[in-house]
Amino acid sequence: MDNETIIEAVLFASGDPVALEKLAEIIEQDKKTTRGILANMQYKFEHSARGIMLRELDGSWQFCTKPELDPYISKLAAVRRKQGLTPAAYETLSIIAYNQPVTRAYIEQIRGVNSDSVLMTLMERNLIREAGRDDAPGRPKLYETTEEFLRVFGFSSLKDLPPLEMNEIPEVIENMPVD
Amino acid sequence: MDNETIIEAVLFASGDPVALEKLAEIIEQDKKTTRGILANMQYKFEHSARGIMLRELDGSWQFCTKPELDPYISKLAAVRRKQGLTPAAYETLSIIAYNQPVTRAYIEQIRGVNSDSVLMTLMERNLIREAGRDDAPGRPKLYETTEEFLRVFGFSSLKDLPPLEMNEIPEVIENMPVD
Amino acid sequence: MKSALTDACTLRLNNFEGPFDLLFFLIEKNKIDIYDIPIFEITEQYMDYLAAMQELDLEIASEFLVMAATLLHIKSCMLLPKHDDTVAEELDPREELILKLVAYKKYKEFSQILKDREAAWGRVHYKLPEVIPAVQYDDELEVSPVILRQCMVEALNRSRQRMNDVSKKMQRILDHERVSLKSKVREILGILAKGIRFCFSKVFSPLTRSRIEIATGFLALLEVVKMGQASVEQYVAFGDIYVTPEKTGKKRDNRKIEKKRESDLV
Repeated sequence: MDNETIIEAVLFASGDPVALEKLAEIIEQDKKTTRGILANMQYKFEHSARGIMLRELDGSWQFCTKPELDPYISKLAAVRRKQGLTPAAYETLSIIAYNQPVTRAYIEQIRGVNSDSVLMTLMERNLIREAGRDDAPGRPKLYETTEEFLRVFGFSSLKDLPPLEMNEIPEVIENMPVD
Repeated sequence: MDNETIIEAVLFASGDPVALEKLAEIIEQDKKTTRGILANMQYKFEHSARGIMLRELDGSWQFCTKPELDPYISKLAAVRRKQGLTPAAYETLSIIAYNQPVTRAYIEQIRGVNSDSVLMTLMERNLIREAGRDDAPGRPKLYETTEEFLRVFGFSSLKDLPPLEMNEIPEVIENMPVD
Repeated sequence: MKSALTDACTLRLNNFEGPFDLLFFLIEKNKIDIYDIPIFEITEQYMDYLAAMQELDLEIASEFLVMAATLLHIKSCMLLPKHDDTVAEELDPREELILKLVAYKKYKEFSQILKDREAAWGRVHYKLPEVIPAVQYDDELEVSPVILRQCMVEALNRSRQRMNDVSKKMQRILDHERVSLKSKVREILGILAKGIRFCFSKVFSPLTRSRIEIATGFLALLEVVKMGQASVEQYVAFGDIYVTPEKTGKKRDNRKIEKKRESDLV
């Protein structure tokens, strides 16, 4: 049985993202070979008249429809659209994405404003989660982004974040007193 | 936008069967043309290395995985009970791993007990296999470890075996008379 | 009395995320180079905003007031004459604020990227998972390379121990044989003590004794002869061996003992 055929069936049936390890186990190949097969499939789906495409999400793989077909899918039924975030939420999410895991104090230092309620909102939306505690005095909570964050913003992994030209931001920031 | 592309995306996103009328409305074609497109798609999916196929159900259309791929899909939901090896199996496997290829007599020489059944078990689990015959009198069978052995222990090759200390290398054993 | 500025900005007042956001808005509005902020103008505009907020009875968050204080402080620093000529380069009092603003700007820009990406990726759709019945599958082995190594080492150690045990057993067999040899010597001496000449094959007969006993008996006989307790005769090769008690031997032994005592006394 062809490996691409098997992967297509498995990912279709799953609906949810399937871990690379699991796919490798199913097609009885090593992880590297499996990743190669997936990359090849991804390219083929992308560059052919297919309605669906293959996306990687933090080491797991999933099918989704191509964005340009959204108008047709919308005709199928009322597609429930999630409400966008507030500017404060995007701002906070940006800071967490690039500095994770990060404390609330650090976020507030950059934003210059209390960020308690916006952190709550991001947690409720499952875009961030707590990630243990910092070693600093008071052992403040740390925050990091979730897989949902990658999904919503279309990143395969955190490595996909566009580089912030941080060279313009001198190290003063790093030495900034926290609170 | 290609009609087949649209239909693929719509049926994928739906999951449930979609009525022919609805599909015709979405691609802005009459029912007859739409049915023709669907029949053509159905043929193509059926006769190519696709993991999914198109099924008509009482005037509605739906994607589903091909039945022959069921064993692979079952693996997705497979609950794997983790199981260890018995001490006898571990011991025998370690002697084979570090000294392969080896005869049964050699293994029994070190273990001091009959190792017939434990060798059978290891063969059944595909952790060892026969590797020809020794030149010694009686031409006894030789045993070696398999790829499955490498896989379950997470080794890339036999070079990954944790090294033995000099004083742990069985130099005495080599000079031992075999039976 | 409401100023024109108040009117223009009423709608935005509540929307500033914080003092940086407000400062950033002013910089953009005035098309100012962020690295060369005209601190007098910016401070003035910033204070106007706070005044407008006050007029509108909006609660002014403490962070806005802290920033106002910071701006006023920077302004006063810049007003002070630079009296010390020896310091080649005075630290620009605006520097810390600028750095913070630059950092803030980066994240603000990325916010927009996130917003755009969210819109784009909100247009992809996923399929609901199928119901896949759970099945018990082949057991996955849970093994450890460390245990594998440990097993090898332990097997070898046990194997070595066993070999030592084997040599001990051999020693015990030898010890046992030695005892046996002594007993055979005693047995022969017992017969000789009766002053009887006897035929070896009659006493150590293959009919009543094991091969090992006969062999040990023969070794015992040689011992006895060496001790001078008996003499042996064999008339034909492989024929019967006749054993005769030797009286002199005992005397020789006694003499030896006496000599030893004398030497002890010296």
